[in-house]
Amino acid sequence: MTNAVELPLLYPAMPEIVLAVGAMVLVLIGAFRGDRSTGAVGGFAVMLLIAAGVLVALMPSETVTTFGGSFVVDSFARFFKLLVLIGSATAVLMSTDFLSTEDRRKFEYPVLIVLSTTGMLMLVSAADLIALYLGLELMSLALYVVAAIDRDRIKSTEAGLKYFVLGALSSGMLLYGASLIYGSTGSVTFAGIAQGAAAGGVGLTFGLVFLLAGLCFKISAVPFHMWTPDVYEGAPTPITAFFAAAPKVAAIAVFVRVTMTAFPTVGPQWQQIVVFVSIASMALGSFAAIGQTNIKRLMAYSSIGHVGFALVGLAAGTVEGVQGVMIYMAIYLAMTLGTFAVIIAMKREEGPVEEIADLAGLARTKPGVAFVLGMMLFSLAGIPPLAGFFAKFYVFLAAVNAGLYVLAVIGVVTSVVGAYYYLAIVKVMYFDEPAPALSPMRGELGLVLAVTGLFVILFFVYPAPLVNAAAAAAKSLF
Amino acid sequence: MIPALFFYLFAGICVASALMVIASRNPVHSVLFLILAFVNASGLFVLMGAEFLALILVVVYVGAVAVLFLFVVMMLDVDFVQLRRGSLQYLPVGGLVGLVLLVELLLVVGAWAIGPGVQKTVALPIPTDMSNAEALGRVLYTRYVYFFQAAGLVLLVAMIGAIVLTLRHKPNVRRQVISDQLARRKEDIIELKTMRPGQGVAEVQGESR
Amino acid sequence: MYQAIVFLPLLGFLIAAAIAIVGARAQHPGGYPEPGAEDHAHGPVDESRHGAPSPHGDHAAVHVSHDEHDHHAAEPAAWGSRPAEVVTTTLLFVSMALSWIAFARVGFGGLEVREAIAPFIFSGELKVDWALRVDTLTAVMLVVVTTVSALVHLYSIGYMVDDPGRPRFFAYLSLFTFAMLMLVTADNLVQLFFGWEGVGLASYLLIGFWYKKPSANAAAIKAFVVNRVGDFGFLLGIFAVFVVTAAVDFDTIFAQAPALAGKPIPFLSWEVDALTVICLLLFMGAMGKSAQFLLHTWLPDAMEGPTPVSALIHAATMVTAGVFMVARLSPLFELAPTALAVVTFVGATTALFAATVGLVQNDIKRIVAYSTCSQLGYMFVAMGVGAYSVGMYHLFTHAFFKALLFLGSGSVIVAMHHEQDIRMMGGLSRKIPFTYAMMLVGTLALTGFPLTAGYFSKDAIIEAAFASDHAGHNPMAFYGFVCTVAAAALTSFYSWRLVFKTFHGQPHDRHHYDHAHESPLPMLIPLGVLAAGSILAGLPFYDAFAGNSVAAFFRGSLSVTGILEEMHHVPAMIAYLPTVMMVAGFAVAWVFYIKSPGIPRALARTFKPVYLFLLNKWYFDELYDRIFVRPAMWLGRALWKGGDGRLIDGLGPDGVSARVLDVTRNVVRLQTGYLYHYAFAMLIGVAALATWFILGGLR
Amino acid sequence: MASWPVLSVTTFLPAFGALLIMMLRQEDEAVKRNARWIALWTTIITFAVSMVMVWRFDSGSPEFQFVERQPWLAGTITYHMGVDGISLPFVILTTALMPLCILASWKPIQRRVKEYMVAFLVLETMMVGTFAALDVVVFYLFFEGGLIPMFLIIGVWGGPRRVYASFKFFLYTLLGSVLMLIAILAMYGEAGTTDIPTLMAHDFPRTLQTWAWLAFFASFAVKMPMWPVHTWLPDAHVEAPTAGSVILAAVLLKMGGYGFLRFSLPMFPDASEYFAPMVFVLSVVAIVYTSLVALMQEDVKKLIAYSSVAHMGFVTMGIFTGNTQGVAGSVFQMISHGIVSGALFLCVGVIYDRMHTREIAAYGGLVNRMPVYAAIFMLFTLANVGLPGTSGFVGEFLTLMGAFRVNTWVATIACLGVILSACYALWLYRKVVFGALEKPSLAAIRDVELREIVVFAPLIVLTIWFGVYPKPVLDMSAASVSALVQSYNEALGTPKTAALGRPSAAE
Amino acid sequence: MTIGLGHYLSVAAILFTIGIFGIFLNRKNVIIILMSVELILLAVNINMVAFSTHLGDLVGQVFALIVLTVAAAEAAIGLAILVVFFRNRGSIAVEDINIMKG
Repeated sequence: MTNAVELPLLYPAMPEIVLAVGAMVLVLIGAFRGDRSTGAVGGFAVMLLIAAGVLVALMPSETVTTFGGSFVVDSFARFFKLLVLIGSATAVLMSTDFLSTEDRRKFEYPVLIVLSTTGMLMLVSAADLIALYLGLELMSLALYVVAAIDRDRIKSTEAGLKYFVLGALSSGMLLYGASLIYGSTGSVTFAGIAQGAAAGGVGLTFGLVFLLAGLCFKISAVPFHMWTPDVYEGAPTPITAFFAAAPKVAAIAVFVRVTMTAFPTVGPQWQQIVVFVSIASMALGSFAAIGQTNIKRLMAYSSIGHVGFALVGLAAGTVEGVQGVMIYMAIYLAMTLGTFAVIIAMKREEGPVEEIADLAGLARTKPGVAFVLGMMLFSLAGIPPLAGFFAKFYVFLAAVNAGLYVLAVIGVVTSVVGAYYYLAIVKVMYFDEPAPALSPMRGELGLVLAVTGLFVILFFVYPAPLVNAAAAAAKSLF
Repeated sequence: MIPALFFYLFAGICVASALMVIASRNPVHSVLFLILAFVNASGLFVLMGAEFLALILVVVYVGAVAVLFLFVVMMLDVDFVQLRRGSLQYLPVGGLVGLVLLVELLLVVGAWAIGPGVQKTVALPIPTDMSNAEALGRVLYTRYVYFFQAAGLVLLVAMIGAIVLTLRHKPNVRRQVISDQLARRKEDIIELKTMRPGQGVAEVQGESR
Repeated sequence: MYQAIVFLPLLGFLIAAAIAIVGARAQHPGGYPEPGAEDHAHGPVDESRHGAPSPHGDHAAVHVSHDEHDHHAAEPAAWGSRPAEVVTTTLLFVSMALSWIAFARVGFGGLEVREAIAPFIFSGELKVDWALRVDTLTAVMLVVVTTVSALVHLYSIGYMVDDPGRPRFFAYLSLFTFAMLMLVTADNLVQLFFGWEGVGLASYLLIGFWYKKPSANAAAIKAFVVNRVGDFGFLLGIFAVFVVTAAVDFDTIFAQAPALAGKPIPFLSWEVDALTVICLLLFMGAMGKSAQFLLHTWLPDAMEGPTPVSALIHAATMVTAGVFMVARLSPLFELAPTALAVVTFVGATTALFAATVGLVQNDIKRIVAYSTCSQLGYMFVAMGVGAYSVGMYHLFTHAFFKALLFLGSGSVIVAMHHEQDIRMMGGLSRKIPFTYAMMLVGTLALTGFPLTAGYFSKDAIIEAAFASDHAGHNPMAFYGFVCTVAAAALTSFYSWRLVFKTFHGQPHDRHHYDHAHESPLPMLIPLGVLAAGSILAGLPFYDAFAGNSVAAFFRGSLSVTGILEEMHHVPAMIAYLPTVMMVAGFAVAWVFYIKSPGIPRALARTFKPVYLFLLNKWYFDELYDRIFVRPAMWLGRALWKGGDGRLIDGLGPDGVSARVLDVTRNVVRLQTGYLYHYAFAMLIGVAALATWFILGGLR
Repeated sequence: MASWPVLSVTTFLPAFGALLIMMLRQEDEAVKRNARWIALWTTIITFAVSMVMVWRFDSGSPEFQFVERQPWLAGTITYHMGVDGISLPFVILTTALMPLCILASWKPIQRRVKEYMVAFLVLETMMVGTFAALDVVVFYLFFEGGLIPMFLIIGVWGGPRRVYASFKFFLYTLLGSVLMLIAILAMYGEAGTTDIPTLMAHDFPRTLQTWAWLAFFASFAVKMPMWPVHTWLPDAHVEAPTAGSVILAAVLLKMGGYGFLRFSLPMFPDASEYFAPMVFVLSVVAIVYTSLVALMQEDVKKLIAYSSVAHMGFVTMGIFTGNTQGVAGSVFQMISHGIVSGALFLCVGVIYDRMHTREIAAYGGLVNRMPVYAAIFMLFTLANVGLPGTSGFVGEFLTLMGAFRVNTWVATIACLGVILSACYALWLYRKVVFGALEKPSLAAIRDVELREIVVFAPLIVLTIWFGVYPKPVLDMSAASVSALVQSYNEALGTPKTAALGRPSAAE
Repeated sequence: MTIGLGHYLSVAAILFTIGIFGIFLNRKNVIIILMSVELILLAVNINMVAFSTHLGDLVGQVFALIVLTVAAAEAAIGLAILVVFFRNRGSIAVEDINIMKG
């Protein structure tokens, strides 16, 4: 053991560092300028996130590890980091209106989002269990807080409490699993685990079960999903949009990375788990959503179902499967953000509304918005030629090629059930008599809706960039 | 024999007090039992040779976290009598599932042996020539600086979170504004007057006008 | 020339149809109803203006009498009526003239023609052309069709004079003629089928010409549907032919036919003789079109159409298409003795059955219709015993006298102001002597009075049947002989009954009787011409159809068998038998309806069940209603409500969606909102997975 | 070949028109007017462009023509378009019917005209694309994409039970299609390509054939629709607006039959042969069953819808005979049914627009006020019955003939449909058109106007033209059909060597 | 009788299970749930340290240290959320946290 300390390579972690330092600066700004600075802090946060995104995009394309192998930057990580940053930046952008009301003017909100995003980036880059845990906690703790940030509304606080309690339980499970894995492989790094896991053993399998249970909670896969509807409903809408987008993408990323790089040798075990939660998620997402009247709750179930679909690709356990998951998450991100842009904009003079029935006749009061939202919903249902179809196409392609026919068939059948509730919203918008008109949509929401709408509708014209990027990224994991 | 004795002592008290944490009706008692469990766990740590962690456990957990719990329990001023109406109708099925899990866990971990191949993957052997605290300290700020910094960020989030949730600026409360205090110059607030003997205060005021 | 024969009626149809549509259009402009801008001139009142002349007095309430026409002198429907009549009739007469020329050239000149017009259906081995094939058989049909049709056109000018839908009527008539000509000139089975269905369509349209009458509509549909039942067999027959010969044109089929004799093909679940099954299937088509026993029910109902239609379609031409088809395919039938036996049996049964029903009917047109049915049975008997040319002979003569009878009946009906019940008539010979005379001629020919046309052809059939039995060709020949002889007597009886009740005795409806008057000239001319034909069509053609020059006359167009020779050697007693029967029938009729009119009533009372059985046409309609119509309706409703509604939708989409909602309700109920349940779910998840791996032994 | 991508132009021109309409920003009436005119011109130009294909098409060759190929999705999935003698007639049918549909909607649709026209134009793109696609994924894209506009058309402009009908339509067809998607993926995995011509030449192992056949069947059978998965059709037809019904009956149903011809038969010959008896049974059941059901209908559109199911029974029966007559007959029957059933729905639309009811009992005696209409309706009724001389006959005749060559039971029972179709069609005609005009509500009904006549005229001409001279259609498809039949029979003739290629298709 | 790895792991397993029991059998008080979470984390730490010792690998202890830190942060956040919830609802009974369900 030498006393000479080598400075670890910092540039791969530049985005994280920028975000972390930026967040601290923003805290200081906020602390000194008070809540009047919320708008400015929000703007800076968006810029910060964009800057991080630029940094991610500028990074060389080879795989780099640093911090003693705990932190890895490869195409896979960059792909997901970009998605996460897009999700977070958009979420902050879409919160502008929410933050502008007097009693919600909290500069901490953008700061927490930035810190949470930092956690997500760390999560995406995590190459050992400790980094994973830290990233996860950094992300989650901030999320617990923002879920409850509307602290005078009981729903918001209840959402925060439920999220926190169950999240803590899931962290415990994850940690317990991590400890068992550590014990049976003698390592916490993914590479070491992969090496040590070759021997297998029941302890490792138990560890895997607990670890994946913890991760399943973060991606809200059944049966670890129970928090999702309540939290989505209770949290303020822009925050729900954030929940549905960035953290989920990051958690899926780490899920894929853990299974693919740490446990390639025990594939059958985790595949069984993934198949199980995938089927359960797809089924529950589809069935439970039908009964919903609150659109945020519905989106919660919808997101559960989508995670199930994404896991179909993972269950295949192949490069194609990972590619499918990546494409799925990218498209899911766009669809979710677009849909939430409309949900956030659902307001009348008396305040925000969130019942599906409030959208009645939107096609006549706001034909443009209704059209894009309708396309969004069809895309979520997976109807071609919209983007959502390609998402499903790739995961099912991987599953079928891996011989998982039963999974694929169950998947597509539940997608038909799921189509029902998306159609039900389209029906409300297009077939029903108009409800009182909603307030005009704010500019930034319109922008988000337009961009994501164009992406979803026109994706089929030139899908190659995303598909190729995902393919390259997926290869970097193997 | 002695370590075994101590092990059973610490382990026994630890498990028993953990049970009491969830079983006792008074949350204050629960907190106290929690502290007891932590202290005994710290004993177990010592038995395993992790002295630094044992200390940290006592200092951080007992000293900070448990006390925080106690504060909150007191602060919330919960009506304990009202809270006692816990029903245990789910106990049979819930207990059964829990027990199944416990049995499975014990089956798995009870006979745990370190695999022969596993030792080779060890990344950071425990040094024998220095104390536990020193060994940790050597790696924590060098090799694992990333974790250290990340943990710091987690604490930052916790701080911001706790503040943003609980801090309330009550209106109509006079607060100390330190910056205002610091920014005060003596010229603004202190007026030096030369008082001639025999002159009244009123005249001085008039003059100054 | 042949194309002209066939397509001139089509031209007539197109012109008349255009006139009809343009006229109707002028009267009923199109567009959406403009609220407030109601066109009062065309309000609900005016619909009575184009009410059809009501043949039934009791429908007068619905069909306002034609007197109202006067209010609207320039009634649009009348616009173009005259041109339409003139054009179609002229074209038909041209066509008729050409047909006679063709008859002479082909029949006696021996110039057979096959003209390809255009390709029709080409698919793989299947090659179907539009082509005209004119041989003697066709030529015979050509003259029959065009002649009767031309005369009926002419007759209709007079008969339909009051009807506002005349352009439409003449269009239909011409359409029918065209289709019939396509049928008889067909060179292949598919074109034959085209004509076959075409005449069915025209028949449907013409029966339902007075579309306001529900009975006419029902009869039209019935005619079409029953014909379709026959076509069902016809189609299958065509397919079977194609399967065994890979062709549908007559030349190829006939060339291959001898080689096919005795060969089996799989049909349904059995191996059966190819030609037998083919012929039987095709004969099913003939049965439908020619209203043979079991598929005859539509013909009497078809009398709902205007009388000229009955004459043209349901007596002279269309209904004989079945006979024509068998003759056309005689090379095939000749090789399928079983099929021939069936043909004989069906023909004979029809002949007798229809005659029995004809005995007691009271509607003048229905009597003639049953008589037609019966005569068609004769023709099939002739076909069945192999005397194809004889059958054609009867077809030829029958066309004249039966058309005559129908047109005569039409004249009577007009005279009686659209009263058709013979019980309401009587003594009309004094009022409409010309019609009476013509009807007498027709009746004589029908009953086979010596030297009339019917005498020769009918006798020839009976002789052929006897000869066939004698020669032992056909197991059904004797049955055929007996039935035809018996039917001859019955024919004579009901024919004279008709004449006596209509023209003799006392008038029963004084009002109508007083107003009865002779029909206008356009109606009488055809009567005269046909009467002449009824007498002259017999002897001059005997040699060609049933005598020694059959083979020379028909050449290859139909099979000429030894039966023709044998029938010339039947005992004289047999040859006179029909005449005896005819006289007997006449005598009984005279006794019943002239001498002592009380007897029929007494007989009807005595043998009430038999009387009712006959009066109700052996209860065939009721029977079919019970075993086909009602079950079909019941089944349709059951399948709709029960099958589609309850079973398929119930188990399928509706059921599934209901189950989905059930599942949803339960799943949603799981989401209780309680933290401990959520945590418990997570625990169950972990425990389940852990247990799975423990139990699964870590595969 | 074509120097410009005529097929892509045909496909995407309507979408471009839709884009134009979407961009309309004027006051209400002007938007309506312009939307109609743009839609009409777009469809007419599209039709003209598609006629260029007819003109240049080499009907002697069974090859795909006007082929276009562009890289698209990463990997081997390409944007591959082309038509052969089987698909070209459907493309033409689609492009030819669209202007008529737009015209037919001219006055009846007064509500949300802009969206309506957009939906129709998008639908046209999807339909043409479906028939022109030469890559399975592209095919699927178009095939499914058509659901969205149709769903909206039924749901927004439909009748009182439109919600039920549109959902049933959408979910039912979607369920069938997603199974097909799985099969497509499996084929992709097996053959490594989604290129249709390549897949047609590929020799799939037996098990995969069986499962894939069933999956494709699930999709196409629903789309056709075959008994017993037909129940969405009557509902959808009844509720859809007139033009929607027309397109549904005339084109969308044909996608199923086209799919059988394009995929099931050439790609899974063994499975097709194996399942042919089942298809026959379902077909004849469909023919008899739905004809009987049609007899009892009280709703005009429902009756025609059921008759569509029966007629599609002839199509499926013909396809799986695997001989020239059957297959050619099916193609012809589909084209003919497209014209005839479309026209029949237009006929219903004419009276529906005037009276706003589809109940048979509400009509009667229309001929008294609407003679021209009566004549038109009569013609199409007869074509529906399959009268020789109308286009309806040729297809029925050929399919039955094909069936008879394979199985006489099937042909015989199917032939009963000939009788039953006469029953229900004529019964309907009688109830609606014939009889005395007794209903006071009908007293002021007016005959078809010029616009409607313009809509009907081409259909009338085609019905009769194809009835007496079906050669154009038969010739166009002849080469492709015979190539298809030949390869099908060759595939069956040669014993499978690679029968045990892959383990069970199930997991 | 030597105390081996299995003993420590068993203790940890029991503590872990008790912690989980505390979460889903507890109807009374959310604070108890938070304490149960602490118990779970304690169990994890015992595991970590035990493995670390028996593997002769310090990483386990580093991990445990990190877990301790984060657990403290978690407790802080949890209590903060609990406090704001209590301010709204006036109760911290577990059964009262059920505004949202379905």
